[in-house]
Amino acid sequence: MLLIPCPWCGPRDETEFSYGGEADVPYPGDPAAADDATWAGYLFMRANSEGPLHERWHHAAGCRRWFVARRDTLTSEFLT
Amino acid sequence: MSPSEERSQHPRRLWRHPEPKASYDVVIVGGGGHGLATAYYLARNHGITNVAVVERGWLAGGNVARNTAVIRSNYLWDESAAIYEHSLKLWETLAAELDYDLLFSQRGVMNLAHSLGDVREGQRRVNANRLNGIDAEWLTPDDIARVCPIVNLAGDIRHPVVGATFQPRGGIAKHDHVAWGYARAADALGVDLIEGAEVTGFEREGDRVTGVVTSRGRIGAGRVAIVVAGHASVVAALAGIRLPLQSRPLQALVSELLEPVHPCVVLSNAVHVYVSQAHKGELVMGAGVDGHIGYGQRGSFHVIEDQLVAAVELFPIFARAHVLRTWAGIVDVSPDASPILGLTPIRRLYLNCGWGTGGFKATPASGWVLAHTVANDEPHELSRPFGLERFTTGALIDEHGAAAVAH
Amino acid sequence: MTGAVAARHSPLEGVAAAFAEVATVTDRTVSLAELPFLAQINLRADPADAPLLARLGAALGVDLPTIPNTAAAGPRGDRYVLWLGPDEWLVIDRAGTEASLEGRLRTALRGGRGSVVDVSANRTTIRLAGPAARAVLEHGCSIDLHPRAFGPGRCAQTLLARAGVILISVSAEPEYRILVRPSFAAYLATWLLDAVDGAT
Amino acid sequence: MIDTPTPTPTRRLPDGGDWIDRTRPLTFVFDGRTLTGFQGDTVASALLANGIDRVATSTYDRRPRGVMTAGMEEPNALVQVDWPGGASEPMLRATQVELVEGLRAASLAGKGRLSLAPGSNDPGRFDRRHVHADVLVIGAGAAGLAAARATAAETRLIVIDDGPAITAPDLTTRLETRLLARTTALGVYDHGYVTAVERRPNARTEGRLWHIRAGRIVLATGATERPIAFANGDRPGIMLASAAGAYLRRFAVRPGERAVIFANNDTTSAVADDLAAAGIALIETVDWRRNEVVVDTLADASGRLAGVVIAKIASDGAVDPATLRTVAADLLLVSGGWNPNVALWSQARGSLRFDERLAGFVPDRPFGPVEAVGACAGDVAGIGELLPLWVVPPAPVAGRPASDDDWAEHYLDLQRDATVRDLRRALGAGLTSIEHLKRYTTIGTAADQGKTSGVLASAIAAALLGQDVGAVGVPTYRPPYVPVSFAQLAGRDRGALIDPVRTTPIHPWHAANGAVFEDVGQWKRPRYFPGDGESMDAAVLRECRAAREGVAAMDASTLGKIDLQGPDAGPFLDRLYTNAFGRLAIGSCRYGLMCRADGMVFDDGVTSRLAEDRFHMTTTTGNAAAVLDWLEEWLQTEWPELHVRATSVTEQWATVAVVGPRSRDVLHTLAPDLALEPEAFPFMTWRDAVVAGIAGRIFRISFSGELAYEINVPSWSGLALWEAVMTAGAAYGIVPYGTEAMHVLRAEKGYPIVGQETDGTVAPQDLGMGWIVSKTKPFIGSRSHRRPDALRSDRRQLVAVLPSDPDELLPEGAQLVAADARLDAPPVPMLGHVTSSYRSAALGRTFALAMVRAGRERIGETVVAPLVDRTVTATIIEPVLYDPDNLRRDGDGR
Repeated sequence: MLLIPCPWCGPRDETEFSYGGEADVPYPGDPAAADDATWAGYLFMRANSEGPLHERWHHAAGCRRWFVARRDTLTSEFLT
Repeated sequence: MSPSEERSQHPRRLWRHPEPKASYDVVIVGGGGHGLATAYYLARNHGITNVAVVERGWLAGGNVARNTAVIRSNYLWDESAAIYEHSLKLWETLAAELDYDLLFSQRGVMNLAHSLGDVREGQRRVNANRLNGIDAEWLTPDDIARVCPIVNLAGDIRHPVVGATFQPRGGIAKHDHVAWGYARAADALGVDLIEGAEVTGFEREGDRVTGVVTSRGRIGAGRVAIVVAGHASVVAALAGIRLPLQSRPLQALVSELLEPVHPCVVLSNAVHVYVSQAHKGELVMGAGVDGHIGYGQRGSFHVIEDQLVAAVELFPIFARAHVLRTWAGIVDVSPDASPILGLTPIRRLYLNCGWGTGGFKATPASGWVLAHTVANDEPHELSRPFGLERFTTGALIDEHGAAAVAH
Repeated sequence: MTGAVAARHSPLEGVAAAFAEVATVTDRTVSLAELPFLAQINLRADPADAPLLARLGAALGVDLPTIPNTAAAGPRGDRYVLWLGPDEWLVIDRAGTEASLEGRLRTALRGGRGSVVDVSANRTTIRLAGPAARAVLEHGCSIDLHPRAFGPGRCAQTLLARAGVILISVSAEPEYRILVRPSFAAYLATWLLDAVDGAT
Repeated sequence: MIDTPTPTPTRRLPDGGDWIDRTRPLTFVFDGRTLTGFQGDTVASALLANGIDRVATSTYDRRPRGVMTAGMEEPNALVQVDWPGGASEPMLRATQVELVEGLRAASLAGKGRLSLAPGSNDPGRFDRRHVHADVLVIGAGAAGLAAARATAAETRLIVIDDGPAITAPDLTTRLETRLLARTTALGVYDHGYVTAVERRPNARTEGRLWHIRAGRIVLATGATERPIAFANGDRPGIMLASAAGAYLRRFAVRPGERAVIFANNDTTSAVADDLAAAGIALIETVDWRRNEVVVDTLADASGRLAGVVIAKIASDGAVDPATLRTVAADLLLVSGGWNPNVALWSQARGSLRFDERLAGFVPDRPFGPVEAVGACAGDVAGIGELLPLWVVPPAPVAGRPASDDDWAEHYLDLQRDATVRDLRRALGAGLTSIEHLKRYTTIGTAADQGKTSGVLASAIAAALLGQDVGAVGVPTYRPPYVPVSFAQLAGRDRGALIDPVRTTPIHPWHAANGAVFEDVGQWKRPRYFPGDGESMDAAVLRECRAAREGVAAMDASTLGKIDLQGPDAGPFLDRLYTNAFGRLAIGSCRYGLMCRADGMVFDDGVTSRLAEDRFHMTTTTGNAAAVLDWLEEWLQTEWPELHVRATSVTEQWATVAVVGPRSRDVLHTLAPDLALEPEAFPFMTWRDAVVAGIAGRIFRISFSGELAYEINVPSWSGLALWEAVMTAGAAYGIVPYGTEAMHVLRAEKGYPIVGQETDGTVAPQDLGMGWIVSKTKPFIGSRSHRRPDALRSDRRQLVAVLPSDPDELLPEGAQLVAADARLDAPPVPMLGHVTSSYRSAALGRTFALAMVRAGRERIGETVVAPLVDRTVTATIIEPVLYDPDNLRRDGDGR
């Protein structure tokens, strides 16, 4: 049971959160201009690193804020 | 079965521990079930025996050592049904072929329906399976009581069981025996199984792969296949390939040994549990994948608690069974819950990953089609629909509906 | 409207008797009661707009709390303003005051960024109090409820058993308020009565 | 009913016994024999006290086995316990089960039994509790209590211990300290998370699972004595030396009369004192450090230990035959050294190292807030100079070459009957990894998880491989540390508490009026309202007829509702929905379709403009929360510049749909001042109104094609509104209807249901809803509609299907194939499947909706649905079967 540091509510149990995968994947400014490969990249390609990873979390059962945290996916330690 | 039959029975000889040669015709990265099966079929089906399987840890120590060994082929879409049914057909003769008791038991796999939506999807799957030549039946609660009397069929429970799909030819096998059977057979055909060799890079000439760099030195290779469930993204990244995968923990658990009580395999998508009773007598259970990326081969405890909530609800008789051991594998989950198979942007480099939670049952077919792909430098007909390019064209093979708990 | 008010039904009117018995059977270590029909206004406002927050605070007679998971009590005991998020608050007050509250807040919001929504019927409120009240919650709530972490004036949106709730610590007795959606109220009541049974 | 005890020769000492209360004798049954013990006894101590040494039969070799330990590491004494409460529990460690009056226990052969009367549920009450601590100390021995006492008084301290009591009066008085006896830590997880199970926390509760979040975790879990492998070392009467001491001191039980000690360290000297004090003859101490070993043992007719074969080891490492001798003994106490209990340390990702002095694995590098103290850290009191000894070779048999079979009775894992022979075979087969050896031999996989055999097996394997024990290592330790029952982990989440049932404010009326409910997510929704003895088909036809010809009402309160406020609400909706909302007039409503970024249908609903900067959005019942999260995700993470705020009002409003040509009359009765003529209150508009004295809002929208009003009032008035509608409607024969009729009515109009016609692979165009997909503005998912696969002409498309036989009801989920398909030659190409299928009152026949490959090109084609028991022929037609020109939405023009 991960203890996830919500920047607003402080550490809460994993069960209060939903996961958003890799952070900082921007929505293409002009999707229409993207070719199929670029668009597929936006839809499906996300970092899946073993080790430190910038991730999006949503404090779904708490303050309902999305936030970004850095976590080691091997040890599940949250990094600052 | 008698005590001596239940006792672990393995042959007196398994495999050699050769030093890696300078180069091989084919190097298979990953000594798991799929990698070992690929090596075996390369030798058996294509006569390619100058093959090395390089494994960073101990042979068959990844997901094949950690899974719950459920076998079935009742998938919804034609493409999935075709490859999983090919696998099931191979399973049916595999023990004899490998001369190894795989404890393969076709005791039937039941997938419970708890709502009108479940019934609709279940019927859809049964009808599709039958038209694809796959044995599939729809069970009423009375039928369920006959097949598996311990299922809670009370009408007043929170998620009453209103029916089930059933594949009689589905069942279980003993995971280690399967991997070791392939390893032993591949070894006997001349394949070098190299443990403790972690691949740290790929060597290329132009757009063509020429070898792998490992913790036990460089190994030249005419062709290379990446078959590393749980680490596909990590290893593919060494070759500069991005994959649409999320590597997540999938947890499982076993009970102590119990007198026979549970005759088949039961899955429930709605209340998230699947359970069978292995040959020795332990209950083997699993549930859904954890909610986040995790490479630590451990999951979160609440997932275990929730699956036992479901287990006790569906099987009240399990209440006093005990959890002996919990563990987790790492499953590579793809966007459409279907595997990614075939060629890569790098010539002579081949890919087999993204089986998610369905990998074990697919082991024979997976090895079969990958061996074909490596030998012929083109996808096998069964794997063609599962190419990486589908994520660009949008031609996904979405098994989520039928595979919420895809075991 | 009196007719309509008379025809209101609170989500937990059916378990009122069971709640009432709790104090007796637990020898007053726990008491449970529904506080129905409280006025509740969901307020969203741009936290960077200090004048706006000031206007809203003035309209309420209490500053909007900016410390996460704290509740500010109004001049009279029965108004609370709860921090729900960096730009979100919940105003709670006596039953029947929602219309005037909504009006005042909408006026105060004018020209600012945010929203004012009457959610009085969107949740009902359970009062849980007594020496064993914290133990009852600990049977199904994973946040730290120790007075050091969750003393009077603290609030939290979290999970209690399998229901999402807003939890408020209102006194050191301890006394809590549990705000829950009407559709989950019956489930939560059943769970609470069961937890009381195990905790005492 | 328990018989009077059969008198048995007792091995109970006349006095002493720290754990037992001699004033409280208890009666229990073992294998049918009624026996007595004392309060505080374990089943194991009581059996030993009653002279019962054989407590189990081994799983595979069927060998007699006795009590080997006094704790949770017990490999042999596993019993089936029938609790007085009625539950039968398998495979409990007799060394840990505390005796209670009326307990029945039975010996097992390595396998438990599950039994429960059909239709009944386990009677035990198990629960859980979440607590937070600054410091958690696991183990209340000397080291644990010292660590506890070292904390400040205000520290939030939890001390747990497996034993029956924690004696620390000084800690008991600390306000912030909680002492939990009879509590075993199961696992140490990430971020200071520990689970521990407490036995009998109170009279009502059989077990409690503590979920502890600790800032600091001190492992004071001690060490476990380990055996030495020698031939026939598994007989009843052979136990760990420390266990004998424990039975003597805790329970005043003599485990035997004539004892031999076999040791390689000094910890047995205390046991020797205990034996002397109890008057047990210590025949001999066989000390490896004097080159003395136990080679083999002899048994009496019952299989119990009768003699011990002793010898010396020759320089070549083999047993020196010349030194072989046998002594008579009924008790052999073995100490091969001590293994620190590092399982929890290892679970917490702490690393281990092999300590040569201790010849055991000890904590090395910690991970997270975990530290080890005392014996767990390798500080085993009184161990002295230990000389490692793992296995004693078999005595040579004259005239026969050595073979693996000589090691067939060197038992390592007693529960798995795994021997040194198995280990040698595994190595002979070519295995080298300890994980492989474990799997090949099954050592360490039984209920005791190798607590006594694991390190022993590693050391022997290392010797056979010619490697260091440290290099070979031990198999991964996994939770739980001791077995825990399914029921304990399920806790109170049983029956009604397993998953919330959500009900609407109108639910009491539905239940009182005989509704048959359908589970829709967590909601209970009325599916239909049968009259006396009325079938579902009849009820649904009646409900549909009322909606089409008279008036009917449905509880639509479960629909998701979201209040959107802000100047950018319009533009935001334009990006969310496939169609445009920005210029929707205030007072109007519009149906909208949402896609995920992949272009597949996500949700649909009607959204109304309440003001220039305010909208009221509705979602499907199942997606209410998902859509709100979806909105927040885009607003927070992608478009923070948009000034829009979304607030869920799903349960603020109860919604009653009044449907049918007479609905206007019913509403007129309830809101006499409201102008209801189509001109005054047109289709797809809304009005604020007082209905039946309740201030609310009326939406003139229709999911049936009929004249309809959806009345929203605050949910606490929902029941009152419903009752008023039913009363006012009585004059017009109003009928309540459920989800089934609602589905039929919308299907007759060809309206899809998200999640029924769609399955995550269906785009709006596939539903024939291209008309609602803007070509001019971008929206979430629009780009995906231009991917090659989205442009295929043979995508599955929504059509209607009419069975040739108008009484034939196609099952939903039926697959459709070409009329000329060869069904006997699989795989049979499938064209698509039936998504919805109903009997229609309006059409006077059955009909279905289906998703069919290139379906719209197949209008008019005949297809067949091969079913398990029959094959149905049907025709593909346009999906709108009823009132295609929408002439009825204003009523029947009366």
